[in-house]
Order: sequence, then structure tokens, then C-alpha cells
Amino acid sequence: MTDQNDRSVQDIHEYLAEFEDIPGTRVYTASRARKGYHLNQFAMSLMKPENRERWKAGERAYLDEWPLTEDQKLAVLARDYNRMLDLGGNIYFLSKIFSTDGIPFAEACSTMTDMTFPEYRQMMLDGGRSPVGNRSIKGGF
Amino acid sequence: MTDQNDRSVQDIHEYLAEFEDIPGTRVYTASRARKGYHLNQFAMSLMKPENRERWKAGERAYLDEWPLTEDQKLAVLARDYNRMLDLGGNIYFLSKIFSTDGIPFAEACSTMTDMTFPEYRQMMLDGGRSPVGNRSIKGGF
Amino acid sequence: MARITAGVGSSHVPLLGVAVDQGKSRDDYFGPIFAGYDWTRAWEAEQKPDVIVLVYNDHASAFDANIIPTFAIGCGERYKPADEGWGPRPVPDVEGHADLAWHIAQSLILDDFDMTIINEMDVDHGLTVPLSMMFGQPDRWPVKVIPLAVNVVTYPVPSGNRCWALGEAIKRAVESFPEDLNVQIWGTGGMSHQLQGPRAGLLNREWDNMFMDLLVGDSQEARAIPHIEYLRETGSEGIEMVMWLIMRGALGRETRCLHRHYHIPCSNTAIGHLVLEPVE
Amino acid sequence: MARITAGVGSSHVPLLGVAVDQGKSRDDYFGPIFAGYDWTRAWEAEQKPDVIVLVYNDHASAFDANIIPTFAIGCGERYKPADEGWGPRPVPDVEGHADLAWHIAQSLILDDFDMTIINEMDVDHGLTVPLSMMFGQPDRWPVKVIPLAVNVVTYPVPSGNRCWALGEAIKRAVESFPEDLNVQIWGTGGMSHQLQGPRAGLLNREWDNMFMDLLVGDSQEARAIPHIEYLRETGSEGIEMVMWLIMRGALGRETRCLHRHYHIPCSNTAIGHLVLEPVE
Ligand SMILES: [Fe+3]
Ligand SMILES: [Fe+3]
Repeated sequence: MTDQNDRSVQDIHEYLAEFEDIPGTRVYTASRARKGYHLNQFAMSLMKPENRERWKAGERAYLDEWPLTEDQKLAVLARDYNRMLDLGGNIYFLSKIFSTDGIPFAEACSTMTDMTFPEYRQMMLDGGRSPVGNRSIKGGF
Repeated sequence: MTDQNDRSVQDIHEYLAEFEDIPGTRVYTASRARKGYHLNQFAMSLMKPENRERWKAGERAYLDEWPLTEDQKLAVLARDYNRMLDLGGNIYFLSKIFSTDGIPFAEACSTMTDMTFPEYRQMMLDGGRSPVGNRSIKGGF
Repeated sequence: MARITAGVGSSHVPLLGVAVDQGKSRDDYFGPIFAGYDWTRAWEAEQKPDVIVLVYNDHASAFDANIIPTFAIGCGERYKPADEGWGPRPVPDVEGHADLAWHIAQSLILDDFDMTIINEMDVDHGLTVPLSMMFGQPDRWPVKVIPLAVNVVTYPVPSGNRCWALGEAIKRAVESFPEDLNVQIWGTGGMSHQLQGPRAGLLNREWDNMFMDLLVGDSQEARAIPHIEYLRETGSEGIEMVMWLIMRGALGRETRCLHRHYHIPCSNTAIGHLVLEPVE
Repeated sequence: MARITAGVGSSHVPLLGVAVDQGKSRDDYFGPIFAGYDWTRAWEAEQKPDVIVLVYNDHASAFDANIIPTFAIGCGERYKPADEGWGPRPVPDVEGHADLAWHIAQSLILDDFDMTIINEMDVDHGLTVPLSMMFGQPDRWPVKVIPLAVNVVTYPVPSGNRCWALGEAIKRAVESFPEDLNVQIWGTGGMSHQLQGPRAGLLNREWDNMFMDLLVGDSQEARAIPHIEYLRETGSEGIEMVMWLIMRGALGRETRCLHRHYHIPCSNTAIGHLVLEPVE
């Protein structure tokens, strides 16, 4: 009953390789999840009000309680979200950081692009970023 | 690939009904799991040494911290394992209680049968309880 | 006998929850979005479903990075709104329907779906925002909810075909529940959006609408869409649309469209909303 | 390329761990049980597997009543022995093989198995007792382990057919891992035993041996054994034998028996042990 359509099992290597062909995008694969495990767990800890208080009282000291790499810590302190993504962060975990900062999701997103927040907001009001030319690095379509 | 053999999905009601036909056995079904949820969670709490200490210092007081029914509490205090099973306990959870008491699994099992522990042990040495006559209440086989 | 009487698809953007909670849902920005749900709010008030199987994803709220269930079904009595970093939403607790939830969970496992059963968890905007969109701001939600959380964050997420097949199995399970219950299934998330990286802000009106087209009628095409297509065409978070396929699969061979709404943008996201009924 | 070179079936009775830890494994009671593992200990020392996919069940140790995953795969770097109520066993930590584990987890999800991924957990006697039986008391386990925990406690547990199919999918996954690794798969639990109620102490030598017979050669019969048959014939905890089917499924079309051992009793349980290799 679970196989009503033809399905050929795809090789996991091909499956994952395709993801690297998307411009400006880090798909949250296992290898990123492993690299970012403690970074994401740190971010997750900010869901508790008492942790948010301690974090706000001293970011570096709070970070030092977690087994993050120095690169990860610096990226967090700098709120460099692209760098955090490169170091294994996932945006849903990282959102606990900018939520704690009181920054809206769209503003946080804009910091990962080459736009200012007002420019980004205007792009969204105008219909968002077009998929044209943004689908494939190799294909350029 | 997941359906190499014929498989006809069995109705869950028939599936569960068959379990009631096994003599001297409570299969740990969803309805038992729901009834026994807090009983099992209480038992599970005894995996932590600090909880075992508090439990040994005052069983009733420790039990009263948990949302168990009075029946469940009395069954625990009396170490009436058959009754605990009836009230939704599962033996793997309940094992934390007799482990904390320092009682071996086989001795705990014997208390659920009509035998003393030495009798039960002897039965096991002699090859265990025979399945003959113990497979089906209705069928008597 | 319990029956699945309708399916609802809807985006579940957190900002929509903020708009409701702060009374902004009729302002210039949010007005056009919420207007598209007016039909549904009136229709739900008439339909009075007993239970909703609410397919959503947890956004790093109930599940941390330690444990990643592909399909988790909530079999508990009630669920609290999660604190996602700015305090829990001021919405009522969500009441479960443990009898039906356990029945579905058991049936699905017999039917070779490898479910994870959860008794206690908090539920985040993925679940509470669609409730707000469909029911407004009641003191108590007028319906019981069975949360069905799908991993759409860590890859591989379940295939579209597997999601559709899960929907089919949910339909069989619901129909074997003896009590007379009016059950709806909701698929939430999407539509196109990307919340990360230099490509953030991608939207794709054309693809989103093609996807909604595919859910109406008797086409089975959508179950074969590969993950890479969602990612390329609809942004990294557009993959949430696979959850709509669970809803579609649970409606059987053919569907009729009762209501449809599409709006760009809400924050980073394209809003899509669809109300379907099964054609017997 | 990684390859599954052998499958091992074994009971995982906690008392066997106690016997090892307290140096009683050659006394009158335990001697005949451990003697049946001597062949395997020597064979393992020769085989030097790199990784074991160790199929077992958690006995209310890592997972409480709140969360019940049907199939959970450990993708972490290491696991500590659980405190099951009398302190953790004095055995080494278990080292994971995160690369292969994640590879298998990802492949299985692509292959429509709805896995739960776990990074951190303690492992109980279900996993550590078979390690002790096969490797004795080293300072460090000579092999890396991928824990695969199966729900065999709360019903419905996965069907025998689903377990066998999972084994088949694990074989495909391992064979698509590029590194040269000697991988074994172990199925643990069973054989006949009942730990609860007035029927406690049930053992069934005949059925257990029939079951072991079915795992040798090219028969597919065992995948169709219904749960009720395990329960009636082998006691309520005999259902653990479905985990042996995952091992068997991962060995392919046909197996050859290298070693076999059966002993009654160990505490409440019949001990069964089987070493199989795939026939190509
Ligand atoms: Fe979402
Ligand atoms: Fe066991």
C-alpha cells in the first residue's frame, strides 16, 4: 500500500550532490547538522527565559559554556548569519538568537543578502526575489 | 522495495482483540500505556540515584508527588506487580522499582505467578513453563 | 464511523500569529491576507469539525537537534503553545483527541509507517497560526487537534510520495474508528519562501499555483515531485509543501476545490490557502 | 565499499551482564551459556569487524513513556551505559560511527523508512550485554557500534515483514558507503520469555529452534509470522525476536550458518545464539 507509484530509490550521494547546485543556499544536510550540533543546541537554549537573561547579561560568558568552535562563537557574537550557516547552523535554531535580540525574521533574512532591510522589504513587496537565474549554479537558469 | 511480500493490512481492532485471548498475560497496548502513563513515568524516575534516595527515605511521600490514582499508589506500595500491570504498568518500567529494592528479575516475576520463588526457579531449571495449554483461553491449546 | 470530510492547506508564517495577537489583522499590510481566510472562518463555523489532524512541522521548538523524528504523532490530552524566544503566544492550550490519535498511531504502525509517538510536547507557530487563521481568537479552540509533526528541516525529509502514502493510510485509519466524528485534515507550511543565505526572499507565484492546481481533481502527479524541485523553485523552506501532500493523500482519489487564496508577500513568504473536499 | 559480512543473533538478558561483571561466567549456572559463545569470541577476534549495526531495544532506559520511536538510529559519537536502577554497568563507553550511521539514516529515509535520528542517548543491557558476550571484558570495545533501537514494548511493534524490509534497506545503504568497512549486523533479544503476569516463565524450545531454522538458507517464511504467534508461543517478551529479522533481512537472499547455540534457562529466558554469513 505504501508503493502505489513506481519509485526507484535514489542514491544518497546523487541526492545530496544536487543540493550544492542551488545558488546562495545551504541545504541543512546531515553533514551540516553534525558540524552545527552544539551551535544549534546553544541557540535552542535561548527558548528558556532564564537562559535569555543570562545570555543578555554576558554573551561571551554564556557562549563559553558551550562546546562551540571559536569560529562559531565569533560568528554568533557578530550576528553573522551566513557564517553561522556555513558553520552548521540551521535558521530555525538560529532564529532563537534574533528573536532574543527582538529582530523580526525578515530583517534577519535581509542581513544574509546584499540588501539593506528597507531594500529587502521593498523587494518582497514587489513580489519577492525571482527564481529566474536563481535555480541552478551550473545550469544558470 | 518495502513490499516484497504480499501484505494485507490487518484491522487494528482484530489485531488488539487477539491479545486478550492469551492466558495470564497483559499485552502492553495503547490503552494500557495511556492508563499507566504516570505510573510508568514514576517508575522511570528511579533510574536517577538522587530519586532512589528520596524514594527510599519515604515511599508514600515520593509517590504523592506523582499524579497516580490511589489504586496505583497502593499497588506500588504493596509491590503487587499483577495489579500494577492491570493499572497500566509495563514490566520494563516497573523493573526500576524492584531493581531499587535489590530484587532480581526472576524473583519479581515469581511474585506474579502462583509459585514461590524457589518453586519458580526450579520450574525454570526444569525447562520453563510449557506453552501447552497456555496459548489461548478460548482455544484451550 | 469517523470520516475525513475536508482538507485544508495553509501557510503558517509566525508573523500572522503576531498580527492576530496584536490586533493588526485588518491593517493595510495584513488585511488582504486575512480577507482570504474570511470564507474559511465562516465555513468552519458551519462545519463544526470534531477533530483536526493537523500536519505541521516543529521549528526547533519541541524537538531540539538531539532527536529528529521523521513522523511524530501527538497522542496526548493537551499541548501548550511553545516559547519560541519571545514568550508563548497568548492563545488557548490545544486539546488533543487521545482516543483517535492512538487509534491512528496504532493503525499506521500496523500499516508499515514507522511512527514516533509523543505524549507531551509544546506546539509552535506551525500548529497555532493555522488555528488562529481558521478560528480567530476564541477563549477555547472549538475543535480537538491531533498534531502530526513532520521533519522538513534536516535532510532527507520524507519524499512527496511517502507523504501522500501516509495521507492514504491516515484515511484508512480514520475510517476504521467506530465513533461518529467529523474529521478534517490540514496540511500546513509553505508556500515558496527561503529564510536563509544570499538567496533569501525567493518567491515563485507560478510554481506555487501550479502546485495548488495539482491538488485539485484526480491527478497524482504531485507525489512524484522531487525535493530538488521544491528547493530550486520555491526556496529552501518551500519544502514544507510536502506536508500538503499528506493532506491531499488523505482525501482519496479525487478532490473538489471549495476555496482558494494566494497572496504575496507575508514577511518572507508567499501565502497559499486551499480548502478541498473529497469527491466520493 | 562497505559490506555486511555477517549477522549475529543473540539474546540480551541483563543477568548475563551481571555474570560477566561479577566474574561468574564460568560457574555451574552460567558456564554452559557462555561456553556457547566461545566459538564466536574467537571468530570475532579473527574477523575484526570495523562497525556493528546493533539492533536492540531500549528497555525504558533512554526513552521514557513520553516518546516512543518505532525505529531510532544512533548517529552520535559515543554512548554511555545506562543506569537501569542499580548503577551503570562497569563497561567501556560505546563508540559510534557517525559517518556510517548518518549515511545509513539518510539512505533509509530516502528509501521510505520513517527513521528517528538520535544523537545523544545512554544504551542499556539490550546493547551492552551482546557486546560482553561477543568481546568479553576489554578496556575498550574493539569495534564501533551503530545503535538501532526498535520499539518492541508498546503495541503495535513493527511487523516482521517491516523489520525484514528494514534489514534489506540497511544492506543497500551499507553497500553504497564508499569507505572499505567490514560491517556486521546483530539482531538481539529473545528468545522465548515472559516477564509478567501469571504466565511468567514460559519457554518454548521447539518454537525457538524452528525460528532459528527459518533464518538459515533462503526461506522468507519468517517475515510473515504475525505478532500473535510470537506472543502465544514464546511469551510476551518473545516478540523481541522480530529484531533478528532485521539482521536476517540485511544478509540478502540466502544465508549459511556458521555457529548455533541454544540453552535453557538463563533467569526467565531461553538463550539463543546464531552466527550467519550471506551466501552470494
Ligand atoms: Fe514553517
Ligand atoms: Fe530485551
